[in-house]
Amino acid sequence: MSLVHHLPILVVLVPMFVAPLLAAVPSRGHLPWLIASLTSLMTFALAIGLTGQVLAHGTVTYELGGWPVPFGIGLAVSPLSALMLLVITGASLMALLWGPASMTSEVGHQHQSLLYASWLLALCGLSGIAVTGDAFNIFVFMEISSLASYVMVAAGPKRQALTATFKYLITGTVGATFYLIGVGYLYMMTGTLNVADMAVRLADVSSTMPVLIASGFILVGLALKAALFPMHAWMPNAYRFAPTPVAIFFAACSTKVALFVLIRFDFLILMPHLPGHADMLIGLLMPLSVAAMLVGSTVAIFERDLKRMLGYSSVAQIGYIVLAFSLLSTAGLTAAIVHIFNHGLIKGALFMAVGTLVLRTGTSRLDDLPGIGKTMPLTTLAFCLAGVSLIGVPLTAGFISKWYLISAVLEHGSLGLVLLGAILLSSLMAVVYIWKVVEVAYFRDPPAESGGGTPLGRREAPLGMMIVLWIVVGANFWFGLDTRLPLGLANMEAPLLMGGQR
Amino acid sequence: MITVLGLFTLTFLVIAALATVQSRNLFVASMWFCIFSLMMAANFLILDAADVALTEAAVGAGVSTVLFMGALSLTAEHEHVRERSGWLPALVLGLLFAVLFAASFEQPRLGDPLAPVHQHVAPFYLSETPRLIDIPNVVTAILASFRGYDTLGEVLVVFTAGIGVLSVLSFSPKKNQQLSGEGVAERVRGVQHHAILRVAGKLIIPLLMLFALVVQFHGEYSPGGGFSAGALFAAAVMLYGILEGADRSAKAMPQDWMLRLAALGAMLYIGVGIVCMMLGGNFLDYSVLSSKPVAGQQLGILLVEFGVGLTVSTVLIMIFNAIANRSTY
Amino acid sequence: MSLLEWVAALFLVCGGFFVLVGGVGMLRMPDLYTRMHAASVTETMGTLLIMTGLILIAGWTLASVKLFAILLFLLFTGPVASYAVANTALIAGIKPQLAEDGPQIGGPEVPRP
Amino acid sequence: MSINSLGLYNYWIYGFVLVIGLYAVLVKGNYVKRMIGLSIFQGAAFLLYITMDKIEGGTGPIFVTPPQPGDLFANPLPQVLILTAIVVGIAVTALGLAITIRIKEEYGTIEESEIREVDRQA
Repeated sequence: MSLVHHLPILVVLVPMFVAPLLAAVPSRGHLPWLIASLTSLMTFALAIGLTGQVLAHGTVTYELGGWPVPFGIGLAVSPLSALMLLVITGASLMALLWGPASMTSEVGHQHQSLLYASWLLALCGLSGIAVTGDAFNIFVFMEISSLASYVMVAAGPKRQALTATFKYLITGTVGATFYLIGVGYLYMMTGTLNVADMAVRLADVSSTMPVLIASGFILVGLALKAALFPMHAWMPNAYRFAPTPVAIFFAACSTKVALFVLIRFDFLILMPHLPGHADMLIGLLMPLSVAAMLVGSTVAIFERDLKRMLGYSSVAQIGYIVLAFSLLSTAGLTAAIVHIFNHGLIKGALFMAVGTLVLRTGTSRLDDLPGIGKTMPLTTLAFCLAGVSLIGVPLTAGFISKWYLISAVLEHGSLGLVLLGAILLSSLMAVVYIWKVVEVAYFRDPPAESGGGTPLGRREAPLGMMIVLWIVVGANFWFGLDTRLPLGLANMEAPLLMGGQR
Repeated sequence: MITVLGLFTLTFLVIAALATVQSRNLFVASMWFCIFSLMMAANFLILDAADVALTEAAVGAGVSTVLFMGALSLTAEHEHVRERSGWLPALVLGLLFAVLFAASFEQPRLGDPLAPVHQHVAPFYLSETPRLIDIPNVVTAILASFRGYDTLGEVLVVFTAGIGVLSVLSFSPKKNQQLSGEGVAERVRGVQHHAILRVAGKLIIPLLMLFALVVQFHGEYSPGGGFSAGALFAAAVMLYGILEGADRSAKAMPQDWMLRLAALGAMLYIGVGIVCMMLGGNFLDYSVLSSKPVAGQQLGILLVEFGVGLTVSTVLIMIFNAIANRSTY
Repeated sequence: MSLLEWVAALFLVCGGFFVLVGGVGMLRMPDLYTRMHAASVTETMGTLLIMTGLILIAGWTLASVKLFAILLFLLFTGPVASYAVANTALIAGIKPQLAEDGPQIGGPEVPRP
Repeated sequence: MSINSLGLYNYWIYGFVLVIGLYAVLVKGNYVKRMIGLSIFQGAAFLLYITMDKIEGGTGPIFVTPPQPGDLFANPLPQVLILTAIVVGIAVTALGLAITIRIKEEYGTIEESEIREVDRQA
């Protein structure tokens, strides 16, 4: 039993093991951050190793407790899981490396160890969802990550963080319970909880109504978790009022984990055996995703707070992902998977840039930041470059996503043209809201310094922060040129998912 | 006979739920919720789920009622008249109920031995547990071994909630007045003017703790296990806190020690799993813990159940202390 | 049915009767204190008779011991709880309704327990 | 007459309780009330699972005496799942109440409309 054999569980186990230690042992200063970062780094390394395994051998499985599935809980790391793991652990690592100064300035030193323990628990929960192959186990780990998220969002510096958390908690719990009920119906009809086994046994189920209900509950529950329009109300404020590093972490990965689960359920379990499910997906998800793209972008244009603007932009971006997989084609799935990866990079970079501005200026309101491009040129430039990637200009990661999305859409004839129009319109809106920032940042004069430029202290952020920010911005361009990793995994996964469909 | 009982508890369940939602006085609502949970527990018992009934009675009717009461004493007694228009949600929910109602006719009826849930995985547990693990309570066998990973996740959920409550209630812009003023102490010093209540209550506490220990360590043979035992033990401490004042219970069970013990419980669980890995098995494969796989399973189950009980009880105590020791604003 | 079972049944029926009486009393009595008085019938006679009946049915088994323990527990906690309710009500300023207050109609509104 | 004559009644009650709980979550403006509603809603999910475990003529899945072939036992799996879910429920409730308490401290109220009013004035 080599270490390689244990890789799938180790990714979950490492943060899981460190978190209680970190919470219980009182530590001061930057020590909790250091421990969390090292743990996150280790998890990231393990995720890379696991991805290598998956690339070499295909889906990797692991039986917990040595019990054969479906009697015990099995882990199943498909290519998509590996990609999710990379996104999750990478997002956690970059947010942690970026964040110590920001975290300290926003929540203070007190109880940082509790906060970073929650961070590791969230990391553990999200990775746990990515690797598991058991429907109920997903619920358990979803709850770990959700509870840890509530804790971290509630630690935000403003009191609105509390109301935002409460809304998040209610929505998240309703979503998770919907999912639980959905799994209950599936279990009722199949007698098993293992995802792969469910797919096999569902073939013999004749009565469709309970399965239909199951699919409805699971869809709504996960859509709540994924902040799919019109169930996105909790998200912008949760991101706005959370401590910035937390917002970076979640913006880059957490909603996508719910989409990942949704993709798995829809394609592996329901699509092959539930008649009319494909029509339901197309009829329901496609309009919703188009609405998400347009509404999210429109609100983002009029939003005057940068973090909320990015939150609404995420609503639109989730729309892209959902649109891509609701096309129900291999090309669409590839586009969705690639965008899950790329959007993590883009939103991470954007939130980081905004967070850097917030650290130095203490505000994320656009109107308070005129001429910021002159006082903080590097940060603002990073924001603009990440924004370029969001819009989808060639040579950026965003372009790759758009390219695959558009080519997938165009397979669908006249419907495809309509969708193409929506995509282009939404991208244009992205140009508008990014430009809005550029205009304020570069074409307005910074306010006259009132007495030596102290209170706002407008200068560039600490070096460490800048380095991380620029690495992520650089990654946006790197993955715009070298698409082997996300595309390779997507190309492995898409046929697996479509395979269930004959 | 049991049908009548089932009908009664189920119907009363709905009545209790309606009354909970209806009543504007929040204390009354939380009492109704307590009744709701008790009815739920009774119903679980009728449906042959003794373990769940025990846990629901301890957690739903006991602990959560105490938590609701504690929160209410810090917030508000009355709900204001609602301002939202309720007809659209009511319509949607009505439709939802109609759909669920319609679907129920395609679901296997209650107790149908041919239902899929009784076909595939469940018979394996029932027939193989005597051979593989050899403990009488199959629920415990699944909980701690077959699906031990879920239970580990569960322990972490509880642990997260514990550190969450600690951190949420400590992040306070205005440094919280932790029980210093005399007036504050008077308010929370339990029910001191009720001598009989205190004496009687204190007689119950040791019995309750004893029962918790029985439930903990007898959980392999009879209904029970870490979750219910932890909740019962915490209930005993909460009773003490209610009778004698939460400051005393916090003194008896200091928060930082509770936090450490909670972490210890989780670490114990994870540690057992890691030891299994080191001995050459998969994570949480207790069979390798002893030369005989069955003995290894039993040892592993005993240890992880203890970890569960430790974490659940300490976290619940911690949450109670944190909420009950907060003074009104 | 054996004689023992007949006796047990008698106990159970009597116990049920007292519980019923307690319930009717809870509804019919005019104020909190008298209602509690009615409820105590359930608490004492009701539990005592029902538990005895059940013990007779169970015979010399572990279940009987548990039932007996439950009986003791109920007999112990019931009065304490009643006392607590009454005492709290008194402290909260709820006055017993006396004969000279006249009949229930027009009397002070009694908060439900 | 056995418990099976209850038929589908359990499922109906489950649906009704679910709807009641969700109604409180969606419509009530008081935060504690919404938490209570959330607990009721979760309770409905518990009932759904436990309803599945019952088997005609069976007993609880605890072998008081060594099991004989032909003995019927309730399905232990949903029970395990719901044990887990109950504890998730209390964890969420505790955290939600802690947040509610902090909201009360910061805003002086736990009514949604009044909180919105306070935020608007700030």
